[in-house]
Amino acid sequence: MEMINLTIDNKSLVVKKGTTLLEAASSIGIDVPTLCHMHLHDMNIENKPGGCRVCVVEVKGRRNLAPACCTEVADGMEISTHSMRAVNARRTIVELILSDHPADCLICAKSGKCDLQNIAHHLGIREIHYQGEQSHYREDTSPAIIREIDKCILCRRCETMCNEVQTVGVLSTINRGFEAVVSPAFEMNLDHSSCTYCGQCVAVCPTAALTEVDETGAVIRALSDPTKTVIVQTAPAVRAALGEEFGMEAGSLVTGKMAAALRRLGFDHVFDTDFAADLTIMEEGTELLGRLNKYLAGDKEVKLPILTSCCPAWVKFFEHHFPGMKDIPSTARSPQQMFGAIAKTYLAEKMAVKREDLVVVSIMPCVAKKYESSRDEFAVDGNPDVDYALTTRELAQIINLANIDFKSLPDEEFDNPMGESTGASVIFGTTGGVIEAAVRTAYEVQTGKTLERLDFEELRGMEGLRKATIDFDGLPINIGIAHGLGNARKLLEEIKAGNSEFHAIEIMSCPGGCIGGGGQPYHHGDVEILKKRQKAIYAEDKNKSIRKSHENPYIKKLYDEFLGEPMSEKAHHLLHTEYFDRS
Amino acid sequence: MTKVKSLADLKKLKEEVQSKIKLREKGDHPENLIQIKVSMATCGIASGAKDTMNYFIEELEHQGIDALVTQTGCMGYCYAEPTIELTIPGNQPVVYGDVNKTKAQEIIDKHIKLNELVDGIIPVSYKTL
Amino acid sequence: MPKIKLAENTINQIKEICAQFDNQEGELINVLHQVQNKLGYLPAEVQEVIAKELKMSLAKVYGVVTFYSFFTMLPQGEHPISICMGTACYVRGAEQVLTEFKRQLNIEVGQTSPDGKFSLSSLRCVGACGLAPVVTVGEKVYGRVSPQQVSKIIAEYQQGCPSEAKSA
Amino acid sequence: MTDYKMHLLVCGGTGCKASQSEQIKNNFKNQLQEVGLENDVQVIHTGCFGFCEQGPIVKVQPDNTFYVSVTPDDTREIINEHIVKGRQVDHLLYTDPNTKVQITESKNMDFYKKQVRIALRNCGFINPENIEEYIGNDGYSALGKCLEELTPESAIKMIMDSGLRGRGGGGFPTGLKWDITRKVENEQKYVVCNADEGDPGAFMDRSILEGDPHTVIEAMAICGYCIGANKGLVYIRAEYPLAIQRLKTALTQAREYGLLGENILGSDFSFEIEIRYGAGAFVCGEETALIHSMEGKRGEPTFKPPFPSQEGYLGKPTNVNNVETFANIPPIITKGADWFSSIGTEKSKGTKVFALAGKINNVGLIEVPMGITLREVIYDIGGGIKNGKEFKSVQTGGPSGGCLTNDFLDTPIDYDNLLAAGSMMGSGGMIVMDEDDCMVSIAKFYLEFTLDESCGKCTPCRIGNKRLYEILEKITDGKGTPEDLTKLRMLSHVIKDSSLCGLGQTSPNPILSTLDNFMHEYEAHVNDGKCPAGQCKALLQYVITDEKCTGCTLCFRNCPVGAISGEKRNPHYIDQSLCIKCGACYDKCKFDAIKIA
Repeated sequence: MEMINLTIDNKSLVVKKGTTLLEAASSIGIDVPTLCHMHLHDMNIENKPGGCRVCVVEVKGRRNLAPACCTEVADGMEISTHSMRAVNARRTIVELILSDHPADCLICAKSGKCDLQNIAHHLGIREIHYQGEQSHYREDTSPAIIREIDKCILCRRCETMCNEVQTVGVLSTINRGFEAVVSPAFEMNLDHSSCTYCGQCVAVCPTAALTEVDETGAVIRALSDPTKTVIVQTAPAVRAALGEEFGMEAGSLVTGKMAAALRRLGFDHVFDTDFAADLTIMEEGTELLGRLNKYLAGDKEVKLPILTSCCPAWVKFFEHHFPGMKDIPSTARSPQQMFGAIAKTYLAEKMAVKREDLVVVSIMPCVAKKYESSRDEFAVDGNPDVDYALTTRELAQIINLANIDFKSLPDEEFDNPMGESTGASVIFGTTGGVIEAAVRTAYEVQTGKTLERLDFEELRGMEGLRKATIDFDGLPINIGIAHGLGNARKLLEEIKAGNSEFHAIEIMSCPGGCIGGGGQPYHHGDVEILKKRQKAIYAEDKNKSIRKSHENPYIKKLYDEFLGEPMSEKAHHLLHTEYFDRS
Repeated sequence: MTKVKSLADLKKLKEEVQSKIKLREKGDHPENLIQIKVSMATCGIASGAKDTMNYFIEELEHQGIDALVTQTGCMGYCYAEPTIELTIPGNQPVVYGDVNKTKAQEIIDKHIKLNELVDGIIPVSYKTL
Repeated sequence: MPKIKLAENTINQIKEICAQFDNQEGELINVLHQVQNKLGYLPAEVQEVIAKELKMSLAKVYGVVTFYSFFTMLPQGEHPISICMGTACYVRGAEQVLTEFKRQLNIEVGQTSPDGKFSLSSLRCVGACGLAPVVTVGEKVYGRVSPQQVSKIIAEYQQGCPSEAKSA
Repeated sequence: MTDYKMHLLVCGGTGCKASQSEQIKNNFKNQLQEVGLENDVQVIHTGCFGFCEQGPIVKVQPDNTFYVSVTPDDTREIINEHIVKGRQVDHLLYTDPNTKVQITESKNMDFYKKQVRIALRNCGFINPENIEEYIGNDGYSALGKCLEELTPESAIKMIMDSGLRGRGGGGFPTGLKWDITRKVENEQKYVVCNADEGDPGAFMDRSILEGDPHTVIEAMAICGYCIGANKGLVYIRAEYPLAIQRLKTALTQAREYGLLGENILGSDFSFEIEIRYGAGAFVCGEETALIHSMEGKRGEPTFKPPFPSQEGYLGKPTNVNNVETFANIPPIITKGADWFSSIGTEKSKGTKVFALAGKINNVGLIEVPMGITLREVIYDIGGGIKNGKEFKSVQTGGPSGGCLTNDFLDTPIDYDNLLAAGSMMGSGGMIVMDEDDCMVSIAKFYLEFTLDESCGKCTPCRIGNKRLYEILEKITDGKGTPEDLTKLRMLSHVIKDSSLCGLGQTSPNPILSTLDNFMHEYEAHVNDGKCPAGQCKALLQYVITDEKCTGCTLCFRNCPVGAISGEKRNPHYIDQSLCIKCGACYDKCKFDAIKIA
């Protein structure tokens, strides 16, 4: 490997050829501010248009300033990241961005978390010398995402996520010059487009041009309505990230504090989506084995591989792009919707609360869950199974609002019956987790034997596409895993072409799975945060006494008292769904 | 059209087609060429100036002599049409009268090739156009 | 997504053009040129067909259409009027000529008159700088145009239309 | 083959075509037939003669007579008088505006005297739609020489030694560019010809493609041979229908003659050329943007490196040159590097084509040796300023260039001198301005262009230029402050220093050069509320001269805002606070009593 000598801010260093000035500077502790650049290492996700020009530095002997994010090191380079010339340009550039940006920071959804605000603060900008016309566009509100593109700074991160990573292709830069902005075709609303609401655009937007629909107000209203019984469910990935919103280290597990906070917020019962995840395994696992055994018995009609269906963005994705294959994914509803359906029937009955008086709130790492809960098929007579789906960030917001000192809360337990869960359900929060949970149950059901080893390392990791073969006591089961819709697309194309080798495939829309969901605390491009969350999820699994879904006692009880068998008629009615051609 | 298959082919083709534009090249740089101006006003044409001109063009071409044959207006020697004005580079122009094909042949053979004057010169006090 | 409401044979024409370019995404600009040539403009529905045929994102098609000034999503007037705003024309008074056209037709650049007769655009250098300022109506070029001549030019096209001035 | 005795060359460039040169050509053909001379006289549509001011041009050969401003009505006279009777048609000859002498031959005209035509050598000389005329004038012999006598390395060395630099703007050494691309190893490489001329006032590339398309084809093939590419692409503006058509014809002919395609001239070199269309985006003159556009994408530039020579079209090594650069290649190969480098200055060799326009007598396309002075170009070739006005400035380099003053008139023109003077060569637009041009408005004009053409990708260009434009607008509206002048300069420097591509990096040049050279005009706007050139409407004042005013009330009756008052038969008065500067009074006054102050 060729090595390069250079100096940055008078410090000498030696780095590998091909290193960018940004990386080189960072390696000696010099953080050049960036705005458009985003690099999720190890995930093959990079946005490097070199467009914002915030990271310009002075290279001795060059006519122009050089963008640190794009410029590669060269031997003998002398770099100054804070010469008068570089700082002046950087400040002017940020002033220019601010001159075309609404100055409503105090009441902005991104206040305090905005990359632009941070940079302006970092550079000490106190005056905008160049004022002029600001661009104005129509605001667009969809079931999950709000586009306020007056705040778009054309960093193109969302465009990269929507196109290169997710291959959804709803967003593109349109127009040119001062009018250029990122938008769907014909500036149509997102809900007219094929947007999956995966929320990855929201996750990476440096400003408030893209944010989730805020439902905190509605939840607070419900909580203060004495006629309502308000219950809450929390998705697995939330507990591994919520702490970050309160300044805790990434990867801090805050399951107990979260339960405590929810109780203090006034929820009547604090339940866990993990319970519904165990239920999902029962249904989806049974469906998998059913299809598999039919296939092994020589049934040519049966469709394999079976695909997971927990992820609402993924569901909408294949409804738009692969409508011909809508009979391949499992018909099992997502855990959120299973929870809602059981809560508003079994639980409501148990608690003797009328359906319309029961409010189900879910806390999700996801913005697509907002859309999912609004789908017509998940409502009875207009009353939705899940009333409100808040993101992790929104939960933190109302915890703050309620003057709760999150960090000093004691650990508390979930309520029963829908708060009990297994290690298998916890790992739903990361890529590979759903299929690992399914394997733990399916193996034992299929073979009748007890698994000796519960940690399927071969299914874990961060690579976008993974595969493994699990030995079901002599029967090799081929498993595929994709996270990120672009990777999912590849597997779907294979299936479409008829050369898929898999029996079962897990798909999650967000890079990393739900831990990297669009509703999670902003990672600001730091992939280490995602890795720490993933580690926390597996730690939680390890700590659980029960680690297989079918061993969850409350799940057994649910089937005994209410559902009968997995895939029973009642289960089918409440826990399964159908898909629609949206092309 | 047959394809040009080598540089030699191309050179051959060039020779063949050069005449298409030679006229223009000559026109652009007449200083170094033998110039023959044929008086082609009405009286000239009536006396066969056109044939004379054609004869010069064809014969010079045939003999491979690079010359510029142009027409000009009446030179004022209507009694002696067809008249031509011949300029050999470096020499004063000479005007001949009554130039028919035979005369033309003689002018080419003697004056142009050997630089010997031929009978039939019209003495003029020449002034540049 | 809005359903496509183009005439069947228009759709087929577009598909044919796409097929000529092997439905290659990289040929998008060529396809757009040909389709606009045929239809005169590129309305949303047309872009939808193209996106489908080339198997690419509709937003990307729209992104390309809105990037290049040659492409238009609005139908052109029967007589498209373009005023050259190249530098040579500008310094010889093209702006005043443009203003006069705007005033007389009562439309802005990029618009078409309500009767569909005229549309107005400005363009950069047709290369007839010797004739500056230059105005083109359809394929006819008018050189050394003064604001005073504007009404005469418009009048030429208002009663019937001179045969040579018919736009392509 | 018919041996024609005479050739009638009719200019078929866009300018002359706009003035009915097609009709002139057809008239000649028909009328020659009527007099039975169709086999003696050949009518040829050529490319641009360059002297657009005097178009349409008709040249008679071998008589070398140059007729100007010919109309379709003149054709019969030319045939009857010149062709049949051998008499020049005097009133169609060019008259020197200074000496008032009629001139027959183009080489005796000031416009042509100082020109050296290399890139334009065939424009106005051959029929661009006939490959044999090109071959007859030495065409494809450079390609032949390369294939049979030169290795790619030695051919590149010739280009390097010639000192040829890119004619599209930046002036990068062409031979070096080829050599870099040659050295990148790849099975597939591309040669791209940038014919997306976007500079609003330059049209040399179009003229070359219209007048001599084969030279571009030949040069691209030579480039392909040198760098190891077998595929060429011409990226051409869709707004150039005539150039496209001529190029297509030329490509077909070159294929028919085996000068494109497999095993050219019996060698193992094969080369094909395809046409790609631009769609109206100036930024696509930048090579990375151009490549994205050819790939069917938005024409946004990307950061270099990687350079196109490393990763270009479809990710393959790609050599991009513009039309004029290519047009210089064949003569260099045939006549040698020494011949070429003997023309021009130390660091800028050869010639440059300029589109001379604006307030000048002889508008047109000229090719001059590097090192000629602006004075020679403007006063000798250009014939001086129109209508006897005062020269104020000359703008070179289009929207990337700057405005130069009197002080620079004797500076020899080359890449480095223009750069040092605060302008640049650019693609070769040269616009002359006189005393009536407001330099602030000129700067604003260019900024408006840049604003329109910015792709929007990078902040400084997208927002910075918008702010610059707004400040200029403020100044021309009479609302500028001295502080604005400082802001203009500071922001301009940041935009130059930090923009992503050449468009942004040069966009403030018109402002900076006018600030440097015409500060007094800015100051007059800002400090005195005056536009010295009288162009900025908001700063005009219509004033009635009492002595001349007869009190006819015509102005009073025509003022749309009631700003004029006065008694009948007594001098009237304009209330400046009400006046909207529409000029209605000025137009109506029959006594020349209203003055613009």
